[in-house]
Amino acid sequence: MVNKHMKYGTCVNLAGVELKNPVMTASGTFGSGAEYSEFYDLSALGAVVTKGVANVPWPGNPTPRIAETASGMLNAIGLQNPGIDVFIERDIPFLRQFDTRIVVNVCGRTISDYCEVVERLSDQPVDLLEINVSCPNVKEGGIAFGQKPEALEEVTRQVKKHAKQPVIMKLSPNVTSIGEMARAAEAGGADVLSLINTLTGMKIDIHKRAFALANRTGGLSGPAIKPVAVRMVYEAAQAVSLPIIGMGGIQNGEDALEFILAGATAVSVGTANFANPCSAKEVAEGIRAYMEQYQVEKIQDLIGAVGSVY
Amino acid sequence: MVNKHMKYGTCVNLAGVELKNPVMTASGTFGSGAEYSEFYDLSALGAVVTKGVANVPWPGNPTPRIAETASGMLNAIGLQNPGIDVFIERDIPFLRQFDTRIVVNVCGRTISDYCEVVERLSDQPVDLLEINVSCPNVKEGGIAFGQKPEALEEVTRQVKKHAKQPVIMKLSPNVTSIGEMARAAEAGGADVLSLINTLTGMKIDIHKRAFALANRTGGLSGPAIKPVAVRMVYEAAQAVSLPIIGMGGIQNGEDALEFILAGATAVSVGTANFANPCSAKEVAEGIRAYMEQYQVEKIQDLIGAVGSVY
Amino acid sequence: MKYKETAVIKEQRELATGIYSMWLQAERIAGEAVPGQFLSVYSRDESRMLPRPISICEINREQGALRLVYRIAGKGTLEFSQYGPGDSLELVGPLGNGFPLDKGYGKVFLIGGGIGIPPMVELAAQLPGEKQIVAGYRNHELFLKEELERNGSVYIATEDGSAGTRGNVLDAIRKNGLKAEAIFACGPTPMLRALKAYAAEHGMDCYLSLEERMACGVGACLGCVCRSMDVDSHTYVKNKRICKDGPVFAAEDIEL
Amino acid sequence: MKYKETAVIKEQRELATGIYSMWLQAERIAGEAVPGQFLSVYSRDESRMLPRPISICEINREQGALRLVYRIAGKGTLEFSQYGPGDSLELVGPLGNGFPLDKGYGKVFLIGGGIGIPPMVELAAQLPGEKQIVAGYRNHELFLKEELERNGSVYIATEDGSAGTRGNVLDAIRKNGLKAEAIFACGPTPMLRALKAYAAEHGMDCYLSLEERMACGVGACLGCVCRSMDVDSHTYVKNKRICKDGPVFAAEDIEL
Ligand SMILES: Cc1cc2nc3c(=O)[nH]c(=O)nc-3n(C[C@H](O)[C@H](O)[C@H](O)COP(=O)(O)OP(=O)(O)OC[C@H]3O[C@@H](n4cnc5c(N)ncnc54)[C@H](O)[C@@H]3O)c2cc1C
Ligand SMILES: Cc1cc2nc3c(=O)[nH]c(=O)nc-3n(C[C@H](O)[C@H](O)[C@H](O)COP(=O)(O)OP(=O)(O)OC[C@H]3O[C@@H](n4cnc5c(N)ncnc54)[C@H](O)[C@@H]3O)c2cc1C
Ligand SMILES: Cc1cc2nc3c(=O)[nH]c(=O)nc-3n(C[C@H](O)[C@H](O)[C@H](O)COP(=O)(O)O)c2cc1C
Ligand SMILES: Cc1cc2nc3c(=O)[nH]c(=O)nc-3n(C[C@H](O)[C@H](O)[C@H](O)COP(=O)(O)O)c2cc1C
Ligand code: FES
Ligand code: FES
Repeated sequence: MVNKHMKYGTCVNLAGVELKNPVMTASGTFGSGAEYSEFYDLSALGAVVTKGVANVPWPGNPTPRIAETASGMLNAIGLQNPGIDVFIERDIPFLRQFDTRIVVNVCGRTISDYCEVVERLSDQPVDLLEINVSCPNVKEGGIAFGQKPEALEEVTRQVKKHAKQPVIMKLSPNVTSIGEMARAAEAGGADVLSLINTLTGMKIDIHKRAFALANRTGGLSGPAIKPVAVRMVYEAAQAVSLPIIGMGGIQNGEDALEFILAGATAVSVGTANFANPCSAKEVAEGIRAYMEQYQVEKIQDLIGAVGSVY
Repeated sequence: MVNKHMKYGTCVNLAGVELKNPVMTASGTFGSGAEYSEFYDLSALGAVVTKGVANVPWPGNPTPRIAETASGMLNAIGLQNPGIDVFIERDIPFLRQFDTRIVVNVCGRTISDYCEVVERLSDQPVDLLEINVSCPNVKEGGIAFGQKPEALEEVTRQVKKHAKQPVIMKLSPNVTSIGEMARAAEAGGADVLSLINTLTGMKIDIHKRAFALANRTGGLSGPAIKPVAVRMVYEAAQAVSLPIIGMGGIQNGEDALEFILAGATAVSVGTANFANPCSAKEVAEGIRAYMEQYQVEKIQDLIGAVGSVY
Repeated sequence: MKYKETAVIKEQRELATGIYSMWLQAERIAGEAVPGQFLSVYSRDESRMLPRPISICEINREQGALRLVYRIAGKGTLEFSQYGPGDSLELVGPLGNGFPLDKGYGKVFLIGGGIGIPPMVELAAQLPGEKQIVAGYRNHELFLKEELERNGSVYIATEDGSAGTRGNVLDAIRKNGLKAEAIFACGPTPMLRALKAYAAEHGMDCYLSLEERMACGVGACLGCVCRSMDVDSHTYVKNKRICKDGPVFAAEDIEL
Repeated sequence: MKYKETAVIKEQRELATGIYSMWLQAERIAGEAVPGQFLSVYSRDESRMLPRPISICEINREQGALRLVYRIAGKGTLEFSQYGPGDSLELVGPLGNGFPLDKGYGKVFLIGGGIGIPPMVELAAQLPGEKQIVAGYRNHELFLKEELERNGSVYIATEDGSAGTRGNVLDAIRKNGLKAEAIFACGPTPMLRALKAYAAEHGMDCYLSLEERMACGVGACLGCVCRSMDVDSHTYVKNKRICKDGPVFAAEDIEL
């Protein structure tokens, strides 16, 4: 039986926005929720994070866009998206049907692209904005802003000027020092950080002697990258005092708890959705089961609670 | 039947040193060969690369030093090694019994540590020196030199001054731009590059709420990191004209061929030795089988031969 | 509806070299599947996360069973081939749109090339009209030929000439002087491309089942798109999702 | 010699809740193994690369067979438990040094705690002298008790008091007033630590089998070291490799 404490113990707060539980979906792996709502009620989730949306439609990269790798995958979708107009008209109303928070992931080629989307969303019933400055699959914009501290600070500052909702800056793991990047985003005024986006990778088809992806490189995600992601979440949490959304290879409640113990306030489930369409819901259930097993009254007691026993 | 061409087709040349085939062992995963020589004749390999050796013995890190992760592992050995004296007395004579090249991996805390070891090796029957400026598991030295282009260039230049054998600089993947690092090593006078060393990672034991490794962080290796490694080898090969030794997750001939097609002249087998003590030998056999299947007369025809078919 | 279902293998056997047939007990999926749809089949090996898309070959709705016929193409399908009766597999399906069954054609071609043959079995069973089934094989191992003969007249082409017409499916059509109002096809891209041209030339309707690397299989990741003539329903950029808007498309609607 | 060998499972059964016994056909390894050595057992699931070190419980040299008894501790051992007769497993072994058999003690303690009990079975069979075997269990599920009784007098301790002495192995020794010249033990670190202290106090020789996370299992990676009193043969820094220099150490030679 779930007692009263347990019932309320999974709430977390991201820059003033309360989530019923810390489980979100990772941008780009969950569309705007429609496809997975055929498998379960999205109200089971703390938040749905949408696929990146730009000011205008983007067609994305040529195919093949997907390749499997050991305990992971590469993708080079290239941020195909319908643009903010269709998004506002179709995807936001769809998501409002559910009792879950709405986080819109924003992509752009220039700072003004980001600001334009953010402004268009200002009067929309959206809870949080996630700024993707870390997509390795598009030439301009994307990762360029996510690999230089000064550029990251600047884009954060500009976006913050135009944003009505709290801003999550999504960091790239393809950097020498994640702590430095986290501090840059904090200096620019970010409300929340999310990490990690994908690691840039490549696969070669040795029989065709050709790149497995048309785009040559793609973003590596899935359990393969989890150790890198947990380390970066830990380092970011040591570097800044902002709440952090941790992701990278989360498949079950145990994986999520590693991130929470490392310092994440919330977590996102990405590639695991492809391996099991009910993953995100099961991650939330797994966290609850752990809390019951160890009699953890509130999840806050676990955030950053890793210690040394050696 | 192996024809004459096939017989000689696997030779590769690293800065004037000819290897009978492109397969080497990755430093730290193969000791100095003694343990694996119980499973097969080391003469089957192009070269044996030893565990990192310093000027004096290092005790390494406390245990646990090892943790398994999805399709990979974390290690935080911390460069335990007997120091150059024991090494010269014991390990080099052992390796000379085999018809294979000897590559000594050198570690240090300061530039003068590196130079001291390199000098001690100058009159030794060693074919190549590999300078590890990318170990994530020791506080000073190690990775510090491997994450800043200026520091890397400087350590390379100093080591080159003292080295009698050709110098391989081993690069860290924990950087924003591997191309920039490759160019820095080239500018410092490196003869060969090897990459990748491990990605810094972390695992948390959620039941103990403690770091799985006593050192907190460790180096991620194994098939999980292969896509990152292939991408970095490709980028380094585009950035410089030095020969490259590729590694990261190689388990079989097919994996090795991805690296060769991406631009590697030779490859190293690391973590796979733990999953199968005969791995390195089987990688060499797998490369030969591929060359026969596709009638490749010499392996040089495959180096960097990846193209686009889309 | 799409279901995530744990299916139990009822029968598994090798039909031809490297080609396996598997009957699965999967009530919910079998209850709704239509010809031309496919399933996401999951590896048990945890190093392989992505589903393998496999077309439905036969549906036995009464018994709640489905038949898959697949070729060993890599480690995932190799793994599947090692399971036997009583073993279970995770499935998601039925996925995609399937072939149109209600166009009222009098005489049609059902064309399968290689591992594109399996979906033609259930299609032949359910599609009304006179069916001329043209199957292109590599050699004399004519897997599923008997099943195809149950619901139409079967014409064979083999690459090595060891059975039927030597050559490809179009060679078999020409050699046998066959005619039809429409084409329903599945097979390798070069074959589909040739059929698209053939259909255009002869003023025929043409429905093709396409393939692309997939991740989600349900339309969420935008991994499996093909270029389309019309704007797509997701992004409005003429990028249809093969897993969701397909895998079957009218030939004139897509670039090949 | 160490061998890489594909072993075939001859028998697998659950001895107690979550504790499995497996007989493996592995001629070459069985031909050379001695009590206290262990094997590297490999997962077939490719996401798990590292071997699972498992002690040898029994050796049947004539039949070329080995017995392993293991507890389901995680995904690797769970996987092993799902295999049955005829399935195969990749092994490397025999590994490590084993217990010393030639010290000529008249009367010894063989002490196993929990999943440290299995190696005591073969040790009891091969070690000369009078053997008092003390086995510490969690509860009344006294797995391997009969096998132990074949070669010595067995004393039981259980944590919950459901059989033998309530408490740990030292409680059982004290309660039964047992005495011996030497200790041979395997079990959880707190137990080994207590035995080391007990042996020192009573002037007994003491041999302990240690555990640590392993990668190579053969002495190459330096992953599994323990702090030792003497310099080690590899690095000369007092870091002995449990997989190679152990797993059995004289208690006074190592820090615990
Ligand atoms: C809609 C659809 C229906 C299909 N129906 C059938 C069928 O009925 N019978 C059959 O034998 N095959 C079918 N295929 C092809 C089948 O999906 C692949 O052969 C299979 O995924 C290969 O997996 P593997 O692990 O054996 O090979 P690997 O090459 O090891 O697979 C690696 C990755 O590539 C993907 N992949 C490999 N080949 C293909 C391919 N041709 N198309 C799409 N993804 C691929 C895999 O799904 C996996 O993610 C179909 C493909 C699609 C898209
Ligand atoms: C020399 C030696 C002998 C052993 N003999 C036995 C035996 O006879 N019977 C038995 O049941 N167990 C024995 N163990 C413990 C056994 O190796 C672990 O329980 C097992 O590896 C757990 O694997 P897993 O995949 O089920 O667990 P997981 O926790 O999923 O394993 C993850 C990783 O941690 C390692 N690991 C986990 N627990 C241990 C542990 N206690 N010691 C070392 N590595 C560990 C695994 O090998 C693997 O690399 C022995 C350990 C050692 C070192
Ligand atoms: C197919 C795919 C598409 C993605 N698209 C986006 C995107 O549009 N915006 C973004 O910020 N991240 C995107 N990502 C990155 C994920 O949100 C996430 O950061 C990453 O995949 C790591 O988490 P995972 O291992 O759980 O998938 C995408 C990832 C995948 C696999
Ligand atoms: C246990 C272990 C110890 C290592 N020790 C060293 C070392 O001493 N020096 C070094 O340059 N690299 C060291 N490495 C890194 C490897 O040489 C290699 O760069 C890395 O593991 C990637 O290859 P892999 O995935 O094939 O293991 C070590 C790796 C492992 C797993
Ligand atoms: S596979 Fe994800 S959209 Fe088709
Ligand atoms: S496990 Fe590698 S040295 Fe012991």
